Amino acid sequence: MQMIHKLKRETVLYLIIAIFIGAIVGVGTFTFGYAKGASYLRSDSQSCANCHVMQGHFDAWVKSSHGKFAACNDCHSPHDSAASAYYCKARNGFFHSLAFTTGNYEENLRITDYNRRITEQACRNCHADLVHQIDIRAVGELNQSAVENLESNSCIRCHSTVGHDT
Amino acid sequence: NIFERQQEARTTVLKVVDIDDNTADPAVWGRNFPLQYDDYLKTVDMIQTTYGGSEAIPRTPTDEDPRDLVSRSKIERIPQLKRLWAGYAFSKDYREKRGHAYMLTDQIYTERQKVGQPGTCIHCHASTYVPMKELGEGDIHAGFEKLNALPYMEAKAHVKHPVACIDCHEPETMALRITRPAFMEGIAAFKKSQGVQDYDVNRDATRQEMRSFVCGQCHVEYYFQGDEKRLTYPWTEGLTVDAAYSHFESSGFKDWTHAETGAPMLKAQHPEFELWSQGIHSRAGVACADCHMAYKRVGAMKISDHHIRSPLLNVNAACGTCHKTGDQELIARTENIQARHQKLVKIALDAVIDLIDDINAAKANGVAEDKMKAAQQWQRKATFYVDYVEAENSSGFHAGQEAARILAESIDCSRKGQNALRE
Amino acid sequence: NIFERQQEARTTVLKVVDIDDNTADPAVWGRNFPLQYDDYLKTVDMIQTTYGGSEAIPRTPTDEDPRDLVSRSKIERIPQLKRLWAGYAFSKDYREKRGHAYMLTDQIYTERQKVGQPGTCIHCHASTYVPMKELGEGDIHAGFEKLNALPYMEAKAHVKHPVACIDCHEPETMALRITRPAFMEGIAAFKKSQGVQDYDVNRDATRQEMRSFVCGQCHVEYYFQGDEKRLTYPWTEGLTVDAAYSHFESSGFKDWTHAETGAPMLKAQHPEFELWSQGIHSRAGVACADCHMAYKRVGAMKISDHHIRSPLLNVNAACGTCHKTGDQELIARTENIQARHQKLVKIALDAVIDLIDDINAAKANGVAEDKMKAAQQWQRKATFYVDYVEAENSSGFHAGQEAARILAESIDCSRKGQNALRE
Ligand code: HEC
Ligand code: HEC
Ligand code: HEC
Ligand code: HEC
Ligand code: HEC
Ligand code: HEC
Ligand code: HEC
Ligand code: HEC
Ligand code: HEC
Ligand code: HEC
Ligand code: HEC
Ligand code: HEC
Ligand code: HEC
Ligand code: HEC
Ligand SMILES: [Ca+2]
Ligand SMILES: [Ca+2]
Repeated sequence: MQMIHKLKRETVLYLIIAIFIGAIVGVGTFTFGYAKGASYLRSDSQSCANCHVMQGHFDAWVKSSHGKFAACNDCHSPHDSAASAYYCKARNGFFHSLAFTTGNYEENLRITDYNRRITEQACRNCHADLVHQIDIRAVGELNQSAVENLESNSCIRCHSTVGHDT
Repeated sequence: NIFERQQEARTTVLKVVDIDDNTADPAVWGRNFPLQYDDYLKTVDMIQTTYGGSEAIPRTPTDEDPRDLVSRSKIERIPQLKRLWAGYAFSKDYREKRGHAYMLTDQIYTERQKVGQPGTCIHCHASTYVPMKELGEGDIHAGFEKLNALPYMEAKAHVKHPVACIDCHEPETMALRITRPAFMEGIAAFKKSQGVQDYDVNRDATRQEMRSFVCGQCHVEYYFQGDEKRLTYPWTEGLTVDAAYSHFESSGFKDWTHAETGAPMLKAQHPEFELWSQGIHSRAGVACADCHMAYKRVGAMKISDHHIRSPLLNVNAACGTCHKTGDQELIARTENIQARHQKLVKIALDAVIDLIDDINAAKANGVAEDKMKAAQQWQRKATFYVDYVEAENSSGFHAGQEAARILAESIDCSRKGQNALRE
Repeated sequence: NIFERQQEARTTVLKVVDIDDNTADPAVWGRNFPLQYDDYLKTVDMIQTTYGGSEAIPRTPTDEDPRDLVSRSKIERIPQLKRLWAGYAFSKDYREKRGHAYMLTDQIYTERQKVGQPGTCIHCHASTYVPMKELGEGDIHAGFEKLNALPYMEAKAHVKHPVACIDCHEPETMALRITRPAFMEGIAAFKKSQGVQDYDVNRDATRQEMRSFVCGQCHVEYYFQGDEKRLTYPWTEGLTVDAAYSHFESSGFKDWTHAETGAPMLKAQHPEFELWSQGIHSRAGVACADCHMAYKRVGAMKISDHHIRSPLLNVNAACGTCHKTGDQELIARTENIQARHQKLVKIALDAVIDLIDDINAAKANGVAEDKMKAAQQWQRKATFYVDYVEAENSSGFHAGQEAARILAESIDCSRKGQNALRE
């Protein structure tokens, strides 16, 4: 984590290259991302498990309540615009590949704040109708931006295991 | 865009009636929010858990007290309490708390009223937002002062409902808000002790904090300060029992004088908010509403369960999303903490009683003034500490280790008090 | 390279050497299991955590004691302990524990050896499985008796290594097994108290239980029973402190006589296994090995980290599997529990010291025999209770509420003892 932050500051150049490479990989998964069907889910998510580091999450996801409904990227990539989806894929693709290659990551992975925010929004992307009543705010938060408001009611706080109980 | 969607979805709440900042009656709000209202009404239910909840005890209504159901008497069940509070109204009548529906009636008919209580009491036992606004001509703080100054029986004529929607919600957006002046002041004093100046709870609190703060308006230790009996939460030095005790020491405040020993006493009342704040759940960001108002699904909607009650009557929803062990095991874990706690409470209560006995004996046999003073001071502290966790309603669950620590210190004080008489 | 990594994961254990039930040397096992062996060797590391771990203190080696590094002295850091244990070897030398690599040396060179210790001591400070087998001609129980009967300095000639692979593993299958007679007997006695007859730990324990039992062979309160100084775990009535105390009371056992007060005393030693058994993690099925030997990734392989140490030096792996909060927050939560605990330990220790002072004064001034007896009995109990959690090495973490409860009872006993002298 700390290493990633350092990198973020120091190697903007790498990031730009990565966005380019990542985008190519990303377009593929994202374009198919709106197709339906369990077979798609499986193969799409399988591509994450190309890294054995992700195998545990993949196995847990298959068994999870969402294994039949949502692929990795339904929860782990933004839904608001194609641009941010590409950026996300490039960013994650770069950092995950880097970490994987160097082997420099912690035993138990932790979702980063950047990705947590994406996942938080992903829940609402599918469940907005169900949760609209509970998505109210405290008085003091009424004037803050929409994104901050959403985060103040964190779904993951209670439902951290819906995608995979690892 | 997610925000748009949210707005869109929000409009599906059918506005049947207009609600504004003067609509006190929850039934009116209930027409727009029937699901929440239905649950809200269920707080009349009385169900006992092993250590909490409440049991309905039938009684024959009298002219003086028309209630046909009351909760169990705690002073009968825990006889040490009568002597703990000798000379104070609590030794006459102190019962298990029960659902919000009863808050007004139970306050009106408790025998503690016989000593003549101030209007201040009403702050936590009724929907006071509109009454305060009216009395204060738009200013709830001014209204609060006026309500406090009335004798209870006059003050009560100004209120109608138990805590209602308007006491926790801003009617326009349904956002949570704080309506209680004593909490606004208390939490600002606490934040100041933490280095935060000019804290305005309705401006500065996060939504997740609000999900506990709305309860912290009432479920806290309090006292009546000064001659005007101003309702105050003793948080100037922090939220721990030590901070509260130290707050009282610095002003030399006392609630009453002990009838047997003559010690200047303090009464601790229901510090759920404070004890919770010292526990692991609070540290992990788990709010009162998370457990006591767990989400429930009703049809196509997910709502907060407004049937506020013991989470042990609703374990699956209240604990289950975070703890994947079965319901029975969760109850067992909780009761394990509570059983250990209650055993220790008994030891601490017995220790205070031993001290009271010894002071009485020393009085009878004669003892030096300074020894007596010292013993009384220990009695004051020991009682406040054990009362703090006894009056707290989770039987230690909200912060198990901290509660045991407080009891350990109470025991130390009681026994030191006994020694002080003999040194 | 992904392909290579995957291959590595599939590779089965390469059998380089044959290991049998007489192979004591861990270096030989290490040729088949180099990863585990490498980590095993790391228990020489000395790193301090806020409340645990150990700090390397340089010393000048002497002929008598060749160690050039020792851990901190606990009796210097916590001066109350010297008086707690007056007249007992522990008051001469008692240090922070450190890694397994040191267990044999630290036992040989502790000044507690000066009083002449029995061979029994070795049960927990060396690889004794093969030596016991040899001495007992194939029967470890017979060998255990023989080892016990020797004076320590003779017994130690029979052992070579600190706890080694063969003490925890069956060489054929690498399955965990129990090799310590005292634990076999102790756990059977405990199970009997729970209504389970003829419990044979190596036959009846589940794998998850074994992941704690192998540690429970040594990390337990013990005593030397009878004239033959038989190593015994006081579990006939249960695993709580109360059960242990009651066990000692029923036989009137004492470890030593207090040098200042003359009280018949009990020494509590490292009851990690017992305190853990009363905590929430044990209840949730979390074993010692889950935290102290967390799985680690080596290439594509997951192995148990045989660098047994404080989990706070390895939080991500040790706690992160179950707790998704960040590492810093997990350390903070733990230290929060430990800080509260240590504050209470101090109060309890001070209370015992007050009692010792009072008994001394009463002795000097003269006091009735029965009062003195009563006070000494309270001293015995108060000391055992506070020692129980002080000697326990997690600073309360293994069971926070229970540890605070034990301290509360210790305080109660100390203060009652003071009162007993004066009544
Ligand atoms: C190249 C191998 C590889 C692939 C392919 C891969 N991951 Fe990862 N992933 C990693 C590694 C290594 C880490 C640990 C990074 C760290 O902690 O520094 C990681 C961490 C993560 C994290 C937690 C850290 C964060 O950035 O929030 C998430 C979430 C994640 N991966 C999701 C995915 C998803 C979804 C996919 C498929 C679209 C995927 N990964 C594909 C190797 C990979
Ligand atoms: C791609 C769409 C999609 C996304 C993204 C998604 N869900 Fe779901 N979720 C579903 C569907 C479909 C179901 C099953 C049908 C139902 O109950 O509505 C479901 C079921 C659930 C359930 C009930 C089953 C259970 O596991 O208890 C929960 C809770 C839930 N989702 C929470 C979440 C949260 C929290 C997130 C974000 C971390 C999320 N969902 C993201 C589609 C999604
Ligand atoms: C239904 C939503 C959902 C789906 C589908 C999903 N995840 Fe996640 N994922 C989450 C949430 C929520 C978290 C954050 C958990 C936390 O912090 O407690 C997370 C966290 C992670 C992490 C960070 C480590 C951790 O366990 O917290 C990784 C890695 C990850 N996901 C990979 C994957 C992979 C790979 C897939 C597909 C096989 C996948 N996820 C599918 C919701 C999902
Ligand atoms: C993690 C869950 C949790 C949180 C958070 C929590 N409580 Fe509780 N609370 C409990 C449990 C469990 C009990 C014990 C109920 C019983 O014994 O039946 C309890 C008991 C109570 C009781 C007595 C209820 C009864 O029926 O006996 C009150 C009042 C209470 N809590 C108020 C609060 C307040 C106010 C807050 C926040 C400041 C809070 N609680 C936070 C779980 C929680
Ligand atoms: C206006 C003051 C007030 C507020 C605000 C308030 N309470 Fe209460 N609460 C009370 C009183 C008074 C009682 C006792 C009523 C009685 O015994 O007649 C009570 C009783 C309870 C009980 C016991 C119910 C039972 O069945 O035994 C619980 C649980 C509880 N409150 C939780 C909460 C929670 C959680 C919140 C916030 C969401 C909250 N309260 C907000 C004043 C309040
Ligand atoms: C700071 C808020 C607050 C104030 C002020 C307050 N109460 Fe309460 N009261 C509560 C809460 C919360 C409960 C429920 C928890 C409990 O019973 O411990 C309660 C419970 C009660 C009960 C039911 C249980 C019992 O004690 O028998 C009575 C009666 C009562 N209060 C009377 C009074 C009277 C009389 C006063 C004024 C002297 C008063 N209250 C002032 C918050 C308050
Ligand atoms: C404080 C805890 C908490 C938070 C925060 C939370 N939930 Fe839930 N959620 C629950 C509980 C409890 C249930 C089960 C309700 C029931 O059983 O009736 C639930 C149920 C659900 C369900 C399944 C409903 C069903 O039965 O099919 C979905 C979907 C869901 N939540 C999504 C979300 C989303 C999206 C968010 C964020 C906006 C969220 N939750 C935030 C506690 C929470
Ligand atoms: C003691 C405080 C309290 C009272 C009284 C109260 N509420 Fe709530 N209410 C809450 C809390 C806490 C939430 C959760 C808000 C959040 O998460 O920000 C809530 C949420 C809501 C919501 C949002 C949707 C949901 O269910 O989460 C509605 C609508 C609502 N309440 C209606 C009502 C109505 C109608 C009444 C009166 C009949 C009422 N409330 C009385 C505390 C209260
Ligand atoms: C929103 C999440 C959440 C909810 C709801 C919740 N808990 Fe917890 N609980 C936690 C967390 C976080 C911890 C701290 C340990 C950890 O990090 O897992 C914890 C710890 C505990 C512990 C161990 C700590 C102790 O005090 O010994 C118990 C027991 C427990 N919870 C019981 C309950 C019960 C019973 C309920 C329902 C009344 C409940 N919890 C509701 C999140 C939650
Ligand atoms: C849930 C995790 C967990 C479990 C299970 C657990 N421990 Fe610990 N243990 C800890 C923590 C945390 C500490 C405190 C370490 C510190 O203060 O640095 C600790 C401290 C210790 C210490 C002192 C270590 C040191 O370096 O100071 C010993 C010895 C110990 N535990 C043995 C055991 C034994 C034996 C068991 C099983 C009977 C056990 N533990 C179970 C987490 C655990
Ligand atoms: C044969 C006896 C024996 C067994 C079996 C044993 N220990 Fe130990 N352990 C010791 C002794 C003795 C020490 C202290 C060594 C010293 O201070 O020289 C110790 C020290 C420790 C320490 C302190 C390390 C430090 O760096 O401060 C930890 C942690 C520990 N043991 C955990 C465990 C765990 C976990 C297990 C089981 C997997 C276990 N032990 C099995 C005897 C044993
Ligand atoms: C039942 C197992 C057991 C027996 C028997 C045992 N020990 Fe230990 N010993 C341990 C464990 C576990 C530790 C590490 C934990 C600690 O130091 O608290 C330890 C630590 C030590 C240490 C290092 C810390 C200190 O106390 O200074 C010394 C020295 C020591 N033992 C000496 C002895 C001697 C001498 C005997 C015999 C009189 C003995 N031990 C008998 C298990 C045992
Ligand atoms: C103090 C006890 C102890 C000692 C000494 C010990 N181990 Fe282990 N070992 C364990 C435990 C506990 C496990 C986990 C077993 C399980 O989960 O069933 C384990 C597991 C293993 C495994 C299985 C794979 C794995 O890593 O989980 C191997 C191989 C192993 N140990 C080799 C060794 C070797 C070689 C030595 C000596 C250098 C050794 N062990 C010393 C306690 C010990
Ligand atoms: C194998 C799972 C597991 C591991 C490993 C684990 N825990 Fe826990 N922990 C739990 C469970 C289960 C609870 C009980 C609450 C619950 O059900 O979530 C808990 C509760 C806690 C609590 C609250 C209880 C208390 O004592 O206040 C803390 C703090 C905690 N853990 C810290 C740690 C730390 C620090 C470590 C690592 C040294 C650790 N845990 C390792 C599963 C685990
Ligand atoms: Ca008070
Ligand atoms: Ca002992």
